[in-house]
Amino acid sequence: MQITADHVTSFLQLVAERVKEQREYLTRLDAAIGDADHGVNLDRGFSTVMSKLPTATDRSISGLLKLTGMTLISTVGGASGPLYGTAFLRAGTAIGDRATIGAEELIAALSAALEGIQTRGKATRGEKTMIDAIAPAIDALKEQYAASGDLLAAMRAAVTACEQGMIATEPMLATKGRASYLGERSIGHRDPGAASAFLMAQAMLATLERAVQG
Amino acid sequence: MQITADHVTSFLQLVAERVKEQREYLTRLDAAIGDADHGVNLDRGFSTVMSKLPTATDRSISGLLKLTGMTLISTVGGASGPLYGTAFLRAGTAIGDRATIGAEELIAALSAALEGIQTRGKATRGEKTMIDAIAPAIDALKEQYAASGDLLAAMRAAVTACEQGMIATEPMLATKGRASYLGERSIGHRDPGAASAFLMAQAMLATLERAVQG
Amino acid sequence: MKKLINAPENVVKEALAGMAIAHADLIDVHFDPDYIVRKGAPHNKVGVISGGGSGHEPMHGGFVGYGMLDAACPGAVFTSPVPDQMLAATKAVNGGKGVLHIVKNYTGDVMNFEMAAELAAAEGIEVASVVTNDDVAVENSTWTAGRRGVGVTVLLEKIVGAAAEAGADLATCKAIAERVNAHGRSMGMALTPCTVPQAGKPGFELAEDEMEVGIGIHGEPGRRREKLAPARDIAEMLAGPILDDLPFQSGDAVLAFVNGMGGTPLIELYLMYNELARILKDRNITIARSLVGNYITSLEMAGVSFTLLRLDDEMIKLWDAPVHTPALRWGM
Amino acid sequence: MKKLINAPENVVKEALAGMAIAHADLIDVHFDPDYIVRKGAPHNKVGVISGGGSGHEPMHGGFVGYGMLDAACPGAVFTSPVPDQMLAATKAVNGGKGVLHIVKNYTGDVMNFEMAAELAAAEGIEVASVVTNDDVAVENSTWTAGRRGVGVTVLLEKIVGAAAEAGADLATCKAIAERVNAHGRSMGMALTPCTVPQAGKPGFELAEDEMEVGIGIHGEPGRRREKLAPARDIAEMLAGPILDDLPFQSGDAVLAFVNGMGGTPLIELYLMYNELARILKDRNITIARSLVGNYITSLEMAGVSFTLLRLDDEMIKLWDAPVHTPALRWGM
Ligand SMILES: Nc1ncnc2c1ncn2[C@@H]1O[C@H](COP(=O)(O)OP(=O)(O)O)[C@@H](O)[C@H]1O
Ligand SMILES: Nc1ncnc2c1ncn2[C@@H]1O[C@H](COP(=O)(O)OP(=O)(O)O)[C@@H](O)[C@H]1O
Ligand SMILES: [Mg+2]
Ligand SMILES: [Mg+2]
Ligand SMILES: [Mg+2]
Ligand SMILES: [Mg+2]
Repeated sequence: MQITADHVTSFLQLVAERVKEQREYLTRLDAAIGDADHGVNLDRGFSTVMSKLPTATDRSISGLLKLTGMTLISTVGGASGPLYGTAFLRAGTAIGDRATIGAEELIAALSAALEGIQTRGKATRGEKTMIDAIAPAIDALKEQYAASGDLLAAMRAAVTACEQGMIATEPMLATKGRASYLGERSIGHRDPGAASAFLMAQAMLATLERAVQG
Repeated sequence: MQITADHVTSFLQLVAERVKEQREYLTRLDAAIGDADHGVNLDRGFSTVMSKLPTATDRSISGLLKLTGMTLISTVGGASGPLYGTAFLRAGTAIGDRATIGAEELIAALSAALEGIQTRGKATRGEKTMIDAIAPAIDALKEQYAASGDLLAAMRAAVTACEQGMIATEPMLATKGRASYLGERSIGHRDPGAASAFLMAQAMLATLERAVQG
Repeated sequence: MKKLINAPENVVKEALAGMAIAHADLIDVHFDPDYIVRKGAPHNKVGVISGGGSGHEPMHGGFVGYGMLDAACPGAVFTSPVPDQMLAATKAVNGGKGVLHIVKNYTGDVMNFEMAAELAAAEGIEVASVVTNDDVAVENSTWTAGRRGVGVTVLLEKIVGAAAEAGADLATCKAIAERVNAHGRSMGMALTPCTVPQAGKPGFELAEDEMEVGIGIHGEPGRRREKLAPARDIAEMLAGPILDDLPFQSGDAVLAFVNGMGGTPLIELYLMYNELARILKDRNITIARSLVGNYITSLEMAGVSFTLLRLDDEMIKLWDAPVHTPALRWGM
Repeated sequence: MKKLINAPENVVKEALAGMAIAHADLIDVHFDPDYIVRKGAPHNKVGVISGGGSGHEPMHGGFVGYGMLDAACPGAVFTSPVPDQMLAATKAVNGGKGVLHIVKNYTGDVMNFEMAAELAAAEGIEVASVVTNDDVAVENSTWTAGRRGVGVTVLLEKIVGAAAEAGADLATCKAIAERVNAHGRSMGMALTPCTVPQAGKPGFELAEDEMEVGIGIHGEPGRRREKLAPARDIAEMLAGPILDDLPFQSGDAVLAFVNGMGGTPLIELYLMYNELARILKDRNITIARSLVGNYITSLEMAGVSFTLLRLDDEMIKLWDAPVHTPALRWGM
């Protein structure tokens, strides 16, 4: 299957909806080990993305992703704004002027996104951040796709890995971001950024599933 | 019977004890329609009186009462400090240099005390203040003493009238003091100054009873 | 009760000790009787003193210094100070030109200041008094204790302090003080109660969706309890009675004072100021000067009061004059 | 949630609107992107800007004016501002001598300021940055996000602002800023949590007899939860780690800054200052300057932080230099 700009739009809409739904949940997670704004931050960002989509001039995949990245950077603030913003920008850049993309390009774009997050935030795995959900997901995606050649199946594996990665942040001691200030007290809480990353992974899978069915 | 300076000392000790015991009660009454300090104010005042008594140079009845009045004025503050302070000063002045006093002098001293409160605070009966407990008590004392010539019996009647006067402040609308700011909302609450006045009346009766027994 | 204190009965003295060290360049603190006095007192001018219960910080002690108060007498928390304090302060600041007592209209304050004034007069010191009573929440009638003195007190202390600093005599200072009091009105509300340290329990209880409207500054309940409302409605509730009472009129120039009750963050005070500015604009009243912050407080109470003072040119000049105190400072 | 607000999502903008009217003589407020800029910008000097989440008022907007900041960028409550704001503010204050960014060490703030600095540099503006990280509650290690920037930020903005006002060049301003940061240490505690308006619920829950020690300024829990203690013990808990860390030594002269978290009344802050002064005296450390009040806050949180800055002569001179902002003013 080929992923089109319409699929990307659907994905963004789904993320915006899910972020709005999960706003309190994400904020509550952030209250426990951060400053109680993660859900509110992302909701502000993706709501603005939604308001900008209808009048976007560059409606290519890369155009939409870059618009999303720029908008997140300009409206989210905090740590997650530059991180997710950079991720979308890098993904857009990786895709370039392709009108549609296949599995390989999708995997490359997601890898570029993760690299962007790592460059910007200077965190590695195991520091109790969104990276602990995103990195295993991309690993699983690559492996499963290499093994099966089935993108949908690979994405399902990725979402499972993402969820496991998110859950695995709970016993971790935070050493990056705001949660690191809590030291030992950060242990036992789920990282909010890992939770929002999982939510985006789920949205990506749902979009692919619909695309395959529809 | 004759009242001596030792009786006055016992009375002051009893008041100081009862005020300390009833500190929270008086303060709670004041919290409802005032500023939550009446019990604390009086306790500060009478504790200081207690600390000064042992070294008082003028140990006459009037000397002790004036020392109490001056100490209350200098340590209580608020509305009750000048009012009770003036009351004790006036009582002391009324008694003059008598070494002991009888019923008539006691009644005259208490009347002078009430007059002092009225001159200083410019309140009359029915305004929901300590006057509503003190004035009926002195009326009853005078009447019963005139009728029976029995000071102890008259003081019992005075305490009963004082209690009724205190209770009668509950339905009143305050028009003097801090409670007056509450307007209609002052209705339904007992006046803290009336309650402290009742406590002093009880202490006076208890002192007399002990004096008669002892 | 959650407070940064050692023992409830020592709060006032320990805070005074802290003030004395923090502002050693401006003030001296005298203990037993307690009063805060301007460095170098007495000065060759009318002495201006005030006082009242503690718990309203920075009022009054934070207003002692050049161009404002010469001394302040802090009572126990929410309890008027005793005459000994005002007498000692009056003597300390008397430079031979007399002393003005600024008294907020509360029975206790009025009586204690009266007694002090009598004692000072007996010692040959000329004393004049002004009683502030600007709280429109309370009915002003000969049958009541009258209106409470609240926010206007702060403005009056600054304006009269400047007049005294400039050499005005006692009668003039008193006249200016009375003019300020006559042209100022206030009203306040509370979102939360406060706890007198020695009482240990809040003065009242409020549900999550309730507020008290028409409060004073002693942690007492207000004139009425209402459902919590948006800032714009609260602003109307406070500004309406103030504007109608004087009444303030189209074309008036005012000093707009938005005061926090102690536990209200500045972000909310500026938001309330924005609402007040809108209301004044609608009525064509000009804000010529403003003051936003926690200046006359009730311990940790969350809430706000509005004060409007109708200004004339002399008041503006005196307001703008240099002042250097712990809590208000400009022009030097 | 009890707040004087209209809608949670409009709190920041409405408070900014109020500030703009209340301080129209000092500042202009620009919306979308939001920033507060000193009247008459750009000036012929190094521009000094800062920014951070809202909810810390008066920081940073209250420090815009003569002798301190040229602009401040307020983010959403407790959320770092976005690069658009810092870029616009940088352009607005650039008088050709470069712009200093004062950044508190939080991942979000650092990243957003970094992006803005890159963008400004791309437009040919010389930008230097200083990151404050004075919070001794947090371990400073290459394996962590490092220490948080807290109270020292206020002192640094005043001192560097004075240097820029006096004509210091960008490199000198940056060097002074780094020296101030290197010589300052802070630690804070909370008696109560605070509620982010859009979250609607407090950041943590505390029992009546508990406190959080080692908090930051974002309503987050601290390093540890402890039983409520008397003021003197709390003062030791905060001052001890500060004094040992630099370390401050016998004979040092310091600026002692006792800061309220927003909901703490001044009476408690002076009482805490008294405790701090006692501790410093015992260690033979001289308080050469002090600051007591709510300057870097966490909404309505009750609590206190101590900041000590080891002073040298130049810092004292710059601290004493005239400043005229909404929240700090002297010498003019
Ligand atoms: N250096 C970093 N690298 C990667 N992710 C990070 C880093 N710092 C923080 N995060 C992520 O950002 C999330 C917090 O985002 P958010 O609450 O929006 O910002 P802030 O922490 O500034 O309030 C954390 O849960 C974590 O997943
Ligand atoms: N004008 C007055 N005349 C007589 N009693 C008064 C007057 N004003 C107040 N009181 C009495 O004083 C009591 C309050 O005393 P207290 O709480 O110590 O002082 P404050 O009201 O200044 O806080 C009231 O309950 C009332 O009985
Ligand atoms: Mg957060
Ligand atoms: Mg009282
Ligand atoms: Mg009182
Ligand atoms: Mg944040």
